[in-house]
Amino acid sequence: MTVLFDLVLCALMLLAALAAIGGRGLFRATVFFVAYGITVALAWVRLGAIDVALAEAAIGAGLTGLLLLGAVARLRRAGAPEFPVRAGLVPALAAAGVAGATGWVALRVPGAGGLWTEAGEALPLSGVENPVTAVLLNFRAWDTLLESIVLLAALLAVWALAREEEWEAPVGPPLHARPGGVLEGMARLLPPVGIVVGVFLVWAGASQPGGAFQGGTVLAAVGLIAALAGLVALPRPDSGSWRTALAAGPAVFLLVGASGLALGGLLLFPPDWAKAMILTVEVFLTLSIAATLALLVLGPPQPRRMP
Amino acid sequence: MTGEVALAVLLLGPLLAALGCLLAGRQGSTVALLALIAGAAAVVVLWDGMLRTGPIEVRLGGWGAPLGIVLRADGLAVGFLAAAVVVMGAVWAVARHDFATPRARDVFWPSSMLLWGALNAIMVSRDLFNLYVGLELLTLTAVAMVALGRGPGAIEAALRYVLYALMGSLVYLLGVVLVYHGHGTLDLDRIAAGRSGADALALGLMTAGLAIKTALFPFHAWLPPAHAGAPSPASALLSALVPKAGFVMLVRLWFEAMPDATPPAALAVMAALGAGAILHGGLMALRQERLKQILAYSTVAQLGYLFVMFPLVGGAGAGTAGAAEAWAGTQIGAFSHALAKAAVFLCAALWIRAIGSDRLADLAGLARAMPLSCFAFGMAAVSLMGLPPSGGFIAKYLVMRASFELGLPGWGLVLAAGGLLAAAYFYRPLAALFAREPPRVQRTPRLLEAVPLALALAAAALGVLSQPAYDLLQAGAPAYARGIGP
Amino acid sequence: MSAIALPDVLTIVLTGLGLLFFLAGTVGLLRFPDTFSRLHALTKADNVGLGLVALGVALQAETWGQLARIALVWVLALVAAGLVAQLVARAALVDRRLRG
Amino acid sequence: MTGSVVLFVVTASALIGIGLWGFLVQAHLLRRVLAFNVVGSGLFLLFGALGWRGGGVDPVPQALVITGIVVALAATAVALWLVGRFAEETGRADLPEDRREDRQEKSSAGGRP
Repeated sequence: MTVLFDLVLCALMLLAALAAIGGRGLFRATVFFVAYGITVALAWVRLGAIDVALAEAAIGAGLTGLLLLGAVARLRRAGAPEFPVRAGLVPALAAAGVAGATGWVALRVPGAGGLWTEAGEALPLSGVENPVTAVLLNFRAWDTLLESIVLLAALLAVWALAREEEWEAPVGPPLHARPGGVLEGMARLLPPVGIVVGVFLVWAGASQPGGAFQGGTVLAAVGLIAALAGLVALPRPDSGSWRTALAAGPAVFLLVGASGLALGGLLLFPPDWAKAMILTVEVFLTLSIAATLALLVLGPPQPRRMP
Repeated sequence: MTGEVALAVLLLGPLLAALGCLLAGRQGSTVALLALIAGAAAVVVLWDGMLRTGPIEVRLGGWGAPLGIVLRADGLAVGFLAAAVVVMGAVWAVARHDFATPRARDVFWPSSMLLWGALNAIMVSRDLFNLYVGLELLTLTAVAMVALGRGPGAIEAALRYVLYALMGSLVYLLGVVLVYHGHGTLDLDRIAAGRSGADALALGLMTAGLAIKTALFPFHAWLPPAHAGAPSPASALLSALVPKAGFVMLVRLWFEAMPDATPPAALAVMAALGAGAILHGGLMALRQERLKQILAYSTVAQLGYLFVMFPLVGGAGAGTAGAAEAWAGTQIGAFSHALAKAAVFLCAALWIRAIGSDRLADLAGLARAMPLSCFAFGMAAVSLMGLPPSGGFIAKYLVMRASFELGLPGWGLVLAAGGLLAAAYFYRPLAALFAREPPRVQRTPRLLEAVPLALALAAAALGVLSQPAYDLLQAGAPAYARGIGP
Repeated sequence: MSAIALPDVLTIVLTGLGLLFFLAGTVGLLRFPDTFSRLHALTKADNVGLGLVALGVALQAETWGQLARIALVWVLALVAAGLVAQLVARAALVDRRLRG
Repeated sequence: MTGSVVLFVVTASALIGIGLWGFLVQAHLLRRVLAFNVVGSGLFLLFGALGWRGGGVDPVPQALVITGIVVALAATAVALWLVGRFAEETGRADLPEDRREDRQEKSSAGGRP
């Protein structure tokens, strides 16, 4: 019975992907992409990887879809022409070749069983109960630290796109929310719920599915609603407080990692202090991730031209 | 223990400095200077520790492979860490005056520190996925620098760069997924210990992805506009350091992680692509009108040199003395290219600030007004051509001798042809610089001109004093690189 | 078939009904001529459909925590659907007035 | 491997193929970034499906996929803002080498990857 459900889900995924890539209009392609992202998140739920399903839905479908929608609007404002999908035999053969070879090798070669046992044995020493959080913030903390720096590097690349004279202007698109309108009502109602859900996700990350990235994304979404509704002043790239928020997470992670040197090893979390150190890092990391993701969506400072 | 502290300074230092630069704003360059001084000291400590006790290995978080990430500073890594610090220091000296506007300053200094940190992380990492995240950080900082360029094509160059880089990293990641499926681990040494049916496809995918990131011919289309479009000090970083990360990863994958998955035909294909890069880059450089475009295509060609060693080190020649020579020669060539290419791009930076353009016609007779930087350009060009006395010459000599010893003279001739082409495309700028007419030029402080000169002299010194570099490379080099049988 | 427990029967019936409403909403989306009637169909049918499905799933919930979460999902979906429908309608109005 | 995991492995490979085809053949830059994301999510799904055992997925691939999703978002954001800025400056949404009318008179030496 469940294989039937998976069959339908996989068919939905493939159809949504084809529609997203081959779709006629750009807006239609983006909408299908978000739908595709949701079906992939469902596939992760079917595989039993709830943490990844949360991340895929929040970041893969949600934020990426938001960025795509923003880009479609900007392209339309810039008057860039849309043109139909082009067919091509050679690229099709190349793509089919890579995909076919990958699928064939993945199915034919017996798996080496992965790191289930090692992760299981080391979990009690990691200071958290959720194995995924243990891998992210203890066993492979160096990856996660570099990843939070990658977000900052991406933001710097996006800010580099601002024109020289716009550097003092606030980031984000020109706002046209009616004061006291529906969007402002929404911006007053949703943030409290969003903050509770976001903080819960981060706190639960230690023992159940959740974590800094999933929680940070929810908080970023809440911040965006408040900013687009005009409740929160749009930040400027040179504002000290926002830069501190951006740098706080990676900085704390670096300092905690460096403190490990005194305890006998780089990025070492001794078992009895591990939970406290990981939670401290996670709190600041969530703050920075939320700020960086929101600013990534708002984009470089843009001139205040009226719509 | 001091080795681990030095490694920590080199890995966490640049990242902390980047955050410092972001918060410091105007004092960004001073924060960067402090990080560079600490980094230089750490490299000296590592170099010394390396020679005495061999490679320094750090098991992050105490976990070790396969669960945790292992870092190892071997000869190759320390060599590139040293080259990176020297190039970063030189770029700092020249760029201090360049990025005056708040936008340029607040993006360049944090990005340059992140680029340096990412490069250090890639050179010492022994974990495939950690290498992926490091490579992605390196790429995004490089794209930020290209986007800083004020020229008309800067945005288009940055966009093409990001598109190529996106697909390159995904194709690499697909290879990593297959390796994890087959071996159950991501650590290079544990992968070398095991065998898996997926190795051939995985190595092919990872190589294709890294070839795009290293701009190996025919995937080089993004490099020339990006390196010509970026601000000159940034171009020095991009050309001298960024492609080397992809190259080092390829070397580790082909010769340390999966030596058995590399048939002689595949090795020959890599060298053939390298030869293609040398010829295509050289010929295209001959047809460019602007100095930075010539230098960018020169990078495409010089990257080709690095891949000629593949059939000599792997395949039939594996484990012989000739293979060790080819390997050591190529790495010394990579170090000297980093120094020399940074020198010529910094010269370009000084000239563009002095006369406002890098067109060959406008450079006429510049040597009379700025003799020091023109001499530095000449010295660096000598190294890039591979003429004595320079690191480039030693590298070419070692690899050519190895190719003759191993009975594959064809690749040696390719290097010779590359040297001739380099001489050809460097002749026109040199002729313009040392032409007769005196140009009108704004005073550039002599001290600034000494910076590229120092780099060019370092590249030349690498030729004369190549023994320390050779010893460094041998200390902690894997078996294939020491002429000991696999 | 062995006797299915009452809550399971109710769950199947409720989710089935809910899907019917979703189907009606989708048909409305495809068939109706202009934006406003489509919005009308979507918000009405889909919200009732979601309510029924939520009720059906709520019967399977073991702990109060799960029940609260299902209720939260339903309330949030209702609020979001209502507000977004308002915004889309306003945008359509502005768009129509601009295009005359 | 039970049936449904084989199904996910096959679907993931197909998604990689669809995305790669979309990236190589499309000229419109936004569609190419979208295709990049399809390849990314397909690749991560393959990573998770191959790590499936008993009731769940091996925690290490899960953590790596979460890291990969965030890195892919960072790269996508940079790419999309570059596309927007490129369109504002040139009024076009495709790179010069991909434009249909340019391809006729220029024999595409070297070709695209």
